[in-house]
Amino acid sequence: MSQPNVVLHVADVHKRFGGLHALADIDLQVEEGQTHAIIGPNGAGKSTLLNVIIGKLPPSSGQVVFDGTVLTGRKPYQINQLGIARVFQTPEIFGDLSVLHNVMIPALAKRDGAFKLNMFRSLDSETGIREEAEHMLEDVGMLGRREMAAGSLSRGDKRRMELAMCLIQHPRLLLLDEPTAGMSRHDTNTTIELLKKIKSRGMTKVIIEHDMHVVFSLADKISVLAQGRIIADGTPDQVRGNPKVQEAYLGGAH
Amino acid sequence: MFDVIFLQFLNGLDKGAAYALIALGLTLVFGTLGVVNFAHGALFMLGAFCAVVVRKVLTMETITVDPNQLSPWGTPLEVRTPLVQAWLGDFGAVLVNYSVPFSILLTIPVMLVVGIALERGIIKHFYRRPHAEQILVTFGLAIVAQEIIKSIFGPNSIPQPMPTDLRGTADIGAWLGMQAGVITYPIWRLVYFLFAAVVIGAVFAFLQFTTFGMVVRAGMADRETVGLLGINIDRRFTIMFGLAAVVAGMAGVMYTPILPPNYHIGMDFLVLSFVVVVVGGMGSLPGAVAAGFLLGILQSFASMTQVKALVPGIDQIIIYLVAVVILLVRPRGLFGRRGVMEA
Amino acid sequence: MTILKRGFSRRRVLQTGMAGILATGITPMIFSRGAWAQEFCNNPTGDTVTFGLNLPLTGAYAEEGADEQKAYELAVQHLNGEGDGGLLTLLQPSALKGNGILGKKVAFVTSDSQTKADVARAGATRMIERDGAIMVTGGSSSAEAIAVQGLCQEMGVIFMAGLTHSNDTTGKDKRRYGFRHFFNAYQSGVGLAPLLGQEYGTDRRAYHLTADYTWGWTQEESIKNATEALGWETVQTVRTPLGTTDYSQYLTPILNSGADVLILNHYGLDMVNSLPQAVQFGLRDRQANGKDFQVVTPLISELMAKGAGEAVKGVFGTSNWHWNLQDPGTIAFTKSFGAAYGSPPSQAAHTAYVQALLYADAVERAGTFYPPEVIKALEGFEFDGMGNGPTLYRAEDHQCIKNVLVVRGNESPTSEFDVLNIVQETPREAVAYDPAIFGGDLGPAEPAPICA
Amino acid sequence: MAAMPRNDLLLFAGFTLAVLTMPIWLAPFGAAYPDLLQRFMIFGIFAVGFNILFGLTGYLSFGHAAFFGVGSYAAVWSFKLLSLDVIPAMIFAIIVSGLFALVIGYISLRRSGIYFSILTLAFAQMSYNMAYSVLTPITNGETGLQLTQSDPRHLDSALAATVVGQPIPTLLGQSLGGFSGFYFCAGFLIIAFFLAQRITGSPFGMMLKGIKTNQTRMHYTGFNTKPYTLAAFVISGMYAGLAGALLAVTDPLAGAERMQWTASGEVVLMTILGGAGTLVGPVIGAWLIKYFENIFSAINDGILRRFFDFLPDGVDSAMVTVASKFVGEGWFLTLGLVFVIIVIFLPGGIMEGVRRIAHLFNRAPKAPGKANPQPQPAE
Repeated sequence: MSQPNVVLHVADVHKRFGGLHALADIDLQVEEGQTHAIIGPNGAGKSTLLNVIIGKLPPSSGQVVFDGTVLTGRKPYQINQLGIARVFQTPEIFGDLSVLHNVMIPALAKRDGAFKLNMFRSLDSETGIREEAEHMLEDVGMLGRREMAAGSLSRGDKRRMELAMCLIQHPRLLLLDEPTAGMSRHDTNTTIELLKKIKSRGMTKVIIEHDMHVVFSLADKISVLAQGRIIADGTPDQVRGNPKVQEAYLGGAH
Repeated sequence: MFDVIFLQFLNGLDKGAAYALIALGLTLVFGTLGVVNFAHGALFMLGAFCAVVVRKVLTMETITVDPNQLSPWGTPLEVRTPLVQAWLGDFGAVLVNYSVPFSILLTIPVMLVVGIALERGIIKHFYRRPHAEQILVTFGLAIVAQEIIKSIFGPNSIPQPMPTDLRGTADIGAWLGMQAGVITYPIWRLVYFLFAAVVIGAVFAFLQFTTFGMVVRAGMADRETVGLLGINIDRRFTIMFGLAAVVAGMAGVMYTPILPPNYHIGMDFLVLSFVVVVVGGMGSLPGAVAAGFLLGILQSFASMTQVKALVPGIDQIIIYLVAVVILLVRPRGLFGRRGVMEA
Repeated sequence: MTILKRGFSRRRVLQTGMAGILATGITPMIFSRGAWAQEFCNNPTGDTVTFGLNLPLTGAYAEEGADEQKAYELAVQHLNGEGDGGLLTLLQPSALKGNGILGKKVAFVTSDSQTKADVARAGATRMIERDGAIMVTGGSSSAEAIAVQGLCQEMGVIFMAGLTHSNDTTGKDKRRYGFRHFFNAYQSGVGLAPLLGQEYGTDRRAYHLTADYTWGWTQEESIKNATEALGWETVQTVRTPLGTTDYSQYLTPILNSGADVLILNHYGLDMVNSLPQAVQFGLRDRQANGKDFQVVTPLISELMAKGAGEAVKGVFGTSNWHWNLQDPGTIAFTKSFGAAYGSPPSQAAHTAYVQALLYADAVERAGTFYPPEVIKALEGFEFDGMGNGPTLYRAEDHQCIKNVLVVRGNESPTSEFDVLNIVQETPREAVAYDPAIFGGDLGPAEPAPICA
Repeated sequence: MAAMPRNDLLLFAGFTLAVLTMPIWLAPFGAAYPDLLQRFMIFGIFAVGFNILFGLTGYLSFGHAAFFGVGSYAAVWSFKLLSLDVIPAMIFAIIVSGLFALVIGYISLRRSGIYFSILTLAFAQMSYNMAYSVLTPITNGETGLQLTQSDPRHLDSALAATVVGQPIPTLLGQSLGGFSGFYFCAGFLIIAFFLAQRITGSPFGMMLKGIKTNQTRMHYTGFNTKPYTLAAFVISGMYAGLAGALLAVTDPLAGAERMQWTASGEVVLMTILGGAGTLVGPVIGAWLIKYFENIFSAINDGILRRFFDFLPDGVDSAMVTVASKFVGEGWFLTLGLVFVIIVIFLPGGIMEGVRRIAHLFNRAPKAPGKANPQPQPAE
């Protein structure tokens, strides 16, 4: 039986803040091409887990392995250069720069690596990167706003632009931290459509999400986190039927 | 050798008290209002000039010109009669003698008004502006303040004598049962140390034990939430700015007998007080006090010839060297909070 | 390559290089007043001649600067035959006529030097290049004086130094175009030491606090050599950073060091701060080695004494001049200054006034503004009547050799100006020295025609 | 190098023209004399370089005067030890100040915000204090480092070139006094401006702006921001060194006070006054402050009296009294007031004022290119 290719392996991770055991014994395997959702009630440790994966927080013990490379101890930019991109809960964008430049910057990071002293080349001569960014903006339906200052965009547009900033890097793994939080139903649906479109390209995704509608429309696999532990793991249907999950999470919500 | 070290320790405490007192107001303003106040040194200077004004008023004289006599430079001789002594007799003489501590009575209302006017008039509009602009506007204000003082009082230092009873030195060694005359220290500097301790203690007590202080501390922690509770935090912050101005002014008044005030003493202290505040951690009151004493004591010991023989010129750079080392070891200073002033 | 040739080559740059950059016809316009219109820098062609006054109007020495400015204004009035004439008639010998200089009316421009060498040089350059100053004068620190006289040497403009006390000004950094009327650290030491011996005995142990920069070092060395020659012992010399405000950490080690004299080699604000603090630490109330502890300030001025307040009472130091001297020159100048400004002049004002007059007189005697001739007239000029007794402008180093005043803080001042008493005039023979001991090279007198 | 966009080219051409014609258009303002013009150029370079760090990355250095001073010292030492020619001196100065900036930047950039500012301030103050005292053998302390006849000048003596009289720096044997010195410096300002323009418009420049706007996003986008900020720091340090070297070229004296914190503060003021983040703003800020320092400070009562002569007696003397508080020795007061007013009403500096005025005349937005009103390089 051929083993499915595990892209991300969170192996036996613990995270303590003082006396608080924020993450306990987390073992998570994300397979290539799948959309893996992590759900759980508030304070379950979802964001902590994401921060550990992305290198923002060091785990107290255990490690995170991406495609055979240990991520633990690496800096965020190194982790990104390995092919992991992240969408934040509150959009992290370059507010003072134009939308187009916001999307060009990650494309340059992909092409030039973590540092390149290319200070005598004009930005305008980067036609390849510009065209790529324009295509990307077209994909997310924002080409018309490419010259606007990113800071003046609506919240939904900021998030879509942030998504574009991640997608232009063609990451092997995309981490999404509540990609639809605070969005209107209409915006949420557009975002779901967008994410489905990406899914068809075979990109691996980890989504942290509150909105069950989003989770069940996108996820191939769901892990349920409660009080820092994974209490359930499986396909949407398996998770839906799990009584522990009902008790810890769904039961309370619905 | 023991006496030298002990005396240097006293120097360190004395310096530390002065540094802490100056830095206290600066860090208070930063902690409450989030404003980097480059005019803080100017407030110190204005306080010092309150002492100058009081003394000038107390020593006012009637000048009568005696046309029959000439001064050596050829103008008619002026005969001066001091007014206050003439009116109030012995009490007047005491007033003149104690003009420096007495001028605190003037300094408090004046600095409160100056502080509140400054906050309401200008600083208020800069809460949401970048720190660089706060620095520039307060720096501009500091220049304006010192140039105005200069055009009124002239560029020279104006010595302020200390009260006659507090001149001379106290034989601390003898108090502690050591040989007399070995460890002596100027009485006024001991007074300044006590004064600084009392003011610092009072500010802490005020913030710790009054409702006003509690609200301000809550505001320092989370301005938005306190605002939501319906508390007019802005007015309280205005008063805090006034308070910081008063503390700076009082520090300036009491320092005048040690350092004859001139229009640019504020600038002389500005850089130093910023280093103290940053080493302590921006916005941390205990940090400012601890850093003040730490820098004061280190500076005293670095000036010893034995130390300078080992590291030439160490007394020139010790303050900055300590600042660099502390900021590298402790990124936010001794007591700094995360995320404050890092962007 | 000679200097003259350098001048020619520069002209070629101007004509060819500049024409390339600017195709328009402005080039001749800019340079018509330039190098080849005159045989030396700023040759006055009209009926006025301009002095460039480089004065510290802001910063720590602003009061000295203001006083110097008053004195220069007075000197210009007197030179133009206005006012009461001041010392014009008292200079011996004198070629001054009271109708300007060589018949040209004297005007002046000012520049704020901020007591910074850079700014002083910029100001001097501006006054020479833009305002056409024939002579630059003023300043209140040796750094300024040395920087500006270096510049003046390059430009070929005479510099009459104001207040500068470092040995270097007429020592290792002396210049052909720079002249100093003020005395120096060496003369302070030699002038002061005999009196210190008289007053405090020859068996003293001295502790030096010295401002940690070049002036402080020369002052320390001079007074140390002079007192050790008396038989004093030097316990320790400690350097204090320039601009220190609190000296406590330098003062407490003195208390039990075995020293019985503290010598403060400080100037300006440093002394205004250190002297009162030394007194506050009880140094003058102490007994050490069975003697009364004493404080000495080798260089002191009225303005510093005022800033130090009561602490200066009874302290010995030296001055270049004092308004309370009783010779006719001093009396006349003090009267003239007092009538105009209501206060007696400081030593900075005096030296400024005298320098202006001496320059004018030298031009009259030379009969031309051509700097090499004026320099010749000033070099070796022996004069009297300016308040310092007989004075020689020494040719070898352009240092005035004259009496040094030993002064003492007045115990009972009658007015705010009466802060120092004259104790003694050390005769100029005693403070003269061999110019060779400080080295240096005056350089050439022929002007380099690089003044634009 | 790729062709420049039209707007950039226009800006550059306009700037070049304005600089080269300064001797003409500044004449009515009394500022068209070589020394001040040279200073305009030199401090313009200093401010342009400072803006590469502060305007683009947002890191506020309070110690840039140290690099300026080191550049001056290095240049003078080159004059003393190597040759009176300015070319080795400038190369040497830029290298030395660049290395100095590399060391200080490497340490200081471990922190951000005001902590970074204080670290740079501390290093600069240490340099200043040491230069004034302990390092006097290298810096000649208070009196400053000057050229003397007896300097070794190994390169010159190898070429058997001798100097008569006061040695002064030369360019291939030509003296650089007066207006030739101005055009020499102007050439460098134009080059410096051109490079800054290229940097601002390059991917590298965009990364720096990205760092200023959102450093976290830069990290998660895969950029190692430290070498970017360090590169910006070193480049601006080299600009400062170049400016310092030019000051030593036009006036061969290096003094310690040009490293003092007030000198660092001055370049901060210049940049913010003109408009941080803009290309032209810092230069204008530098010119304005130097103009104030040199021209305003030289106005005395006599000049004022002539100026107000047309007024009736009494009124004119009153005007003179009032006005004299603001000029001459009071120029600093005027400067302080101007700062306060500009910061309150024009937070983006003079360039924002220019933009606002331009906007008044040009209501219709020309192109969607001007994305944001905040300090942004004139694109």
